[in-house]
Amino acid sequence: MREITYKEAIREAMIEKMREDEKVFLMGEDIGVYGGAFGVSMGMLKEFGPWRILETPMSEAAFTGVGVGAAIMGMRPIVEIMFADFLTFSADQLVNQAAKLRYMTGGQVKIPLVIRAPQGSGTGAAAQHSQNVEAWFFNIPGIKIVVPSNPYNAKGLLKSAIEDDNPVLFLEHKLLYNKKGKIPEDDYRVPLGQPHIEKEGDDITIVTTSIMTYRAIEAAKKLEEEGISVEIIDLLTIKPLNTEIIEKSVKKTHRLLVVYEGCLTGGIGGEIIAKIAESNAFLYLDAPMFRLGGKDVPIPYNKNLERAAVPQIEDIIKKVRFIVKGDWYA
Amino acid sequence: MREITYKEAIREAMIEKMREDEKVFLMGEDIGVYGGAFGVSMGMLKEFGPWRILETPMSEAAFTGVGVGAAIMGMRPIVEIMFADFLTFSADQLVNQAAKLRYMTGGQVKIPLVIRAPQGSGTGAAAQHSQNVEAWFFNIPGIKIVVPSNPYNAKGLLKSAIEDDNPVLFLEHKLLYNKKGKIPEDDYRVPLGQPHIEKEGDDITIVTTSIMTYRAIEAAKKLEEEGISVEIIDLLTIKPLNTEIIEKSVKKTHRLLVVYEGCLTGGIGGEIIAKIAESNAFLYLDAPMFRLGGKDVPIPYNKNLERAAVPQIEDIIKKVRFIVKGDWYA
Amino acid sequence: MLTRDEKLAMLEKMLLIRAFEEKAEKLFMRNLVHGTMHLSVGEEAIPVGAIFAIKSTDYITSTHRGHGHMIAKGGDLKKMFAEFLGKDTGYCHGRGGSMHIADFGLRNLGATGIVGAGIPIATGAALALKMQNKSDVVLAFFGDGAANEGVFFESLNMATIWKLPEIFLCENNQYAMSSPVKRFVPTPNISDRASAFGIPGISIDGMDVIAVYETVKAAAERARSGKGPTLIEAKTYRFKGHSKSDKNLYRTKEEIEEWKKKDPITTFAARLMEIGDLQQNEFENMKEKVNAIIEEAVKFAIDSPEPDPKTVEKFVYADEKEN
Amino acid sequence: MLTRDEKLAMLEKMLLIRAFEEKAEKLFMRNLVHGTMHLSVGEEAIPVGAIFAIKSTDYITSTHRGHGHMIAKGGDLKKMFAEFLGKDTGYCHGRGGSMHIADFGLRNLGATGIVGAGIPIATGAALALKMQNKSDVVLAFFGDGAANEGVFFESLNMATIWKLPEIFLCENNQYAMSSPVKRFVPTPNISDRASAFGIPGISIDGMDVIAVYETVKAAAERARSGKGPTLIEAKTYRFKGHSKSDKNLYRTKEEIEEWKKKDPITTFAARLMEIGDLQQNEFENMKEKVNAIIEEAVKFAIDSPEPDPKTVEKFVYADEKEN
Ligand SMILES: Cc1ncc(C[n+]2csc(CCOP(=O)(O)OP(=O)(O)O)c2C)c(N)n1
Ligand SMILES: Cc1ncc(C[n+]2csc(CCOP(=O)(O)OP(=O)(O)O)c2C)c(N)n1
Ligand SMILES: [Mg+2]
Ligand SMILES: [Mg+2]
Repeated sequence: MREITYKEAIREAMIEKMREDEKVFLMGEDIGVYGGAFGVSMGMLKEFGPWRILETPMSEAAFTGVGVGAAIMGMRPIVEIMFADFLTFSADQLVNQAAKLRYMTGGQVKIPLVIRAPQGSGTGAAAQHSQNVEAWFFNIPGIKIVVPSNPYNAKGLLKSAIEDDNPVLFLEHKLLYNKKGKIPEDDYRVPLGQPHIEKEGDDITIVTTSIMTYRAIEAAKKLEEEGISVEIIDLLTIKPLNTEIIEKSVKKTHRLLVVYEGCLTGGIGGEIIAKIAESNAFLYLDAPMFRLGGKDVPIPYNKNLERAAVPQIEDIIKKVRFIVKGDWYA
Repeated sequence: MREITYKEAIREAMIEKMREDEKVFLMGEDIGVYGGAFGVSMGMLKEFGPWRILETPMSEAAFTGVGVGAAIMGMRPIVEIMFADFLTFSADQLVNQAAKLRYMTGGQVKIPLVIRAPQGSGTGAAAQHSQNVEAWFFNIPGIKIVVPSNPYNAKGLLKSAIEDDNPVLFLEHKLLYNKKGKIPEDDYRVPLGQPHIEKEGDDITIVTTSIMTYRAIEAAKKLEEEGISVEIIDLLTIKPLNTEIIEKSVKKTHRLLVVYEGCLTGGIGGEIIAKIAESNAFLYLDAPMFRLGGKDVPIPYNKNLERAAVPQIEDIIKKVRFIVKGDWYA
Repeated sequence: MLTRDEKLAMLEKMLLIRAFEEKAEKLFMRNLVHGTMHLSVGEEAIPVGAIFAIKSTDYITSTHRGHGHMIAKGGDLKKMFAEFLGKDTGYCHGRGGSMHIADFGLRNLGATGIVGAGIPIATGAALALKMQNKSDVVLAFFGDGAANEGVFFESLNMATIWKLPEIFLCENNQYAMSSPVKRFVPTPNISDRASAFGIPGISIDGMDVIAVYETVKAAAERARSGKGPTLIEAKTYRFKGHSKSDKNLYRTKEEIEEWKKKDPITTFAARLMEIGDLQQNEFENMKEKVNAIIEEAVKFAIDSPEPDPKTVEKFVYADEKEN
Repeated sequence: MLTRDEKLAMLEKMLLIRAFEEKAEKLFMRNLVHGTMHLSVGEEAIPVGAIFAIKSTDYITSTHRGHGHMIAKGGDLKKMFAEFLGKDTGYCHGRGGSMHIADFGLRNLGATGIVGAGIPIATGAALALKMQNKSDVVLAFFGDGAANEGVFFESLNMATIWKLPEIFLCENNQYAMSSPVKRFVPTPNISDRASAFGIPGISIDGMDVIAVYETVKAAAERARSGKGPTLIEAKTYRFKGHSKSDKNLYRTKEEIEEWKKKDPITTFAARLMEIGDLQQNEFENMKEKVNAIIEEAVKFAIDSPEPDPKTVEKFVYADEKEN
């Protein structure tokens, strides 16, 4: 197994799919010589030329729609939005067009479109360049939402997303781009819609996404020293949401914590907790279910404020201790 | 007390505020002679003239921003978006500008902006003109979200929204526009952030918003005949979400159902259930908590399909019976 | 030059659209329609002239006021009426209704209810054609109101810089809902907007089907030969209200009457009669034929079954399990 | 005509901006900055010429590359550096950083990191001024990249139809990040886009502070007298990379060197010396003075306290309880 970075894994997935399938192309701002704001597509222009690494003017609203139109015609566009925060401009094409065209036309059309966008805080880029947008389009049927957490699943999920016949919002995390991880030489896929048990444990189930998976793993190490055994389930796909694995896990651990970077209110945690509350796993609970989400604030610029705005390793540790301890409403 | 329609109540709130405060104005598409797509502002042009009933070109993205700019300058704009579905175009100004400008500038500015938009299905307008968007911006700190359910609270809440120094998304329901209700002669307010106990009861708490409040009231009548006593809490304000009243109610009824029109997944129900799961009301539950939301589909055109896509009175009745009955996982 | 047969075919298509719209309105009045509709009565010369000017293998994108586009492209009237009535036999199995009629087989990529949103989709389709080295072109219909949406400008810019095979055809019917184009477009012509991108912008009489035909023909040639897009503004008028709920408070009867004198069908028929291409009785026969087609299609639609409410979840995802 | 004092003041402001940017870069290199920054070195003539041409009671909106705008508007350098270093004494109490510096008291309505998004906000401010019968104008800065965003066109249209007191000032520094303006703007000038709306569109040498001054002055008069907006394109060049992570792979050293010959500060200083308005030693003194100001401001910033992480929730809502 090789070690490559998350960024390289994403690039590899794109390169391999583009070699294999002429219909796949990448479009977005500054993805050519510049390699994109985070260097994800660095070098690809050379191999694929300016029509398959198609640089766009700053016109996110329309070029997302261009992706939709190309997808309707049988292409498999990958649209890069430089920062996930700018998906506000893509919103209409994503929400009202890509997500609905198939349904509205009675199944006449497929929209094999991938929208890739880096999200998340930690780079000091402040409120408009740091949001975790996982939950923004969670309420929109017709799209899929994928959040890879390491190089292995990033590559495997992106290939699955490109091969998927539905619009897929593929949310990368800026802080993960340079993280390394093992990856097979051979071609492989990580299927959409399948959460991953990152680590088994007995006392509590922590559901995570993206960067929070790393932080939960670190927290779990510490907690195990204290005798608290943690099971970590990395969602990978947020939509469609598959909670079977979580239910099974909760039946074993009897406790649930959902950790996510996005703002607490209206974030993904509510949905997961509600699903468990509605399932028979509910009967197995030994403790109330809890969430640890980002604070309900725009992401601030100052480093310490920024850290305080989203869950850190020590916050996870504290929250788990609190849940396991038992006097929740003291 | 007079009886007026929901639509008239909204108009009255605007007219009275505009008479009282020169800074208040309405802007949007076709709000003049046409009176807006639903006739809400019918007649207002005559009294206030074309600069205070400011008709805009079809440029939602920018004219929402124009509202933000005017609000920064101390005006109190009411921006009408003809259908809530088109908030996709307003998204950037709402999410990245209006919601964040105060925070990003360290509290230097206030954004007293109201965005009014009709939402909801039932008119046969299909997928792009029928969405319940309550949950779309639920994850965005810095804004408030208000969903009036009858003429009384529509008028009182809209006045509070106009007087609020924050961006308020005010979501009206198309099917409610012609519903009548009693309203005081005197000036009054309904405060933001305060859910309303629509009806007291003992066996189950139903949390509702907007049109679902009506349906829950009808369902409750039927259920009482069967001996099931229902408490209905109408949220009115979705953000900031105040769950105190719900917690108190659940401690009394021991059961919770959240009913909402928006798509189930990622809808407002998850957040409410999670809040209760995290609170000590959790310890009082005699049943798992459940949600009844819209199906995870774009709204279809055909009348029967459309009905099937969102909760109806009989669905609420069935769900309550199911919860009260007790063998949830049979 | 158009042959006599072609001209008659154009006239017949216009009649067909007119008859469809009038029938649609009647069905609506009879309360058979749950929803809204946007009729294109008065504007028939544009879809007919434009679609006759392109090949059947070329693509179009349509709008909320799209019945005429679909019919001109060869749409199946049965499926159209069935969709309008929300039937399972309709183009969209009752999911879409009047505003979302599409036929990908006929290369009508569909209508969107979000004004302006179809424009970038058309640009994307044109991009795909260029990438695939195809020689087809995309004809994008949109209204005067849509020409104020940001995506219109963004798309026109992209189509220009990439020299895409696309025709931007603005149906300027003088109003966006109740908003007169003069209030919101500060220049004399919407086609003036082409100058921002240095491409041809042409304004024509949209009541003249031949003018539309010729202008679109030239634009299609330009597009097909790799020279890029053209912005065409066809000036026309909507004889009916904007949609079901329109009280026509924003315009005068006189204005409507003035425009009705330019009715694209009667003026074209008169022209054809003048040059001897059409006799009055032929014209009457044509109308009767058209009416018969309409009646048959409506009957099919009325007799068709409704979709089963249990199938409401079908067609959300492409990989759903068959149910 | 500008007096000698005014011209010297303009030169000094340009020097101040240059010194601020160079210091900012140094602080960045010293790892004192958590975040990114966009430097305006080479572009100083535009904010200085433009802001000298309007009144102090007029308004501006700024961009991600906004230090120069703020300084030209009279910004407090201490608060600017403090904000840049994320300190509690900064303009935004460390919440905003380089990209979000604003001073509503000075009538800089702020910078947005979302390219183009400041343009409609400026238009809204201009609308408010019109509604309030004020005689102030709004000067909206934006880049060549922003001129491809839909909201630019939508805003220009609205400002035109409402005849708003607004100046659209495009700082065309030849690139949007790595994208050469030539690739994405198909006409010779961005100011050509004004023709879509029938308003004046003017392209000028953005390296010439006097040209900027005069053009904006005329546009401000036009705006103030109720005639509506003007689109000005000031052609300039960014001497530094786009942001911290720029490797300059998209342009040649020769191109950069060629533009550096047009440095707005050295060329203006040379002109002033030529006409006898400036002596070399005065120029040196001016630089020293500027450096002293900068050093003092940086010291203030470095010595300032960080915001307390416990206050992270402060400033989200206007009606929050004081904490
Ligand atoms: C983005 C958006 N804004 C507003 C509407 C509501 N609406 C539907 S059609 C219409 C007018 C469109 O005018 P135009 O583009 O001229 O087309 P026309 O109806 O005249 O054919 C409006 C305002 C919409 N559907 N989409
Ligand atoms: C809507 C949006 N898209 C993309 C970006 C990323 N980005 C930041 S600055 C920039 C280039 C802006 O170019 P221009 O408007 O010419 O301003 P300049 O940086 O040259 O001053 C880009 C692409 C952004 N901040 N906002
Ligand atoms: Mg129109
Ligand atoms: Mg630039």
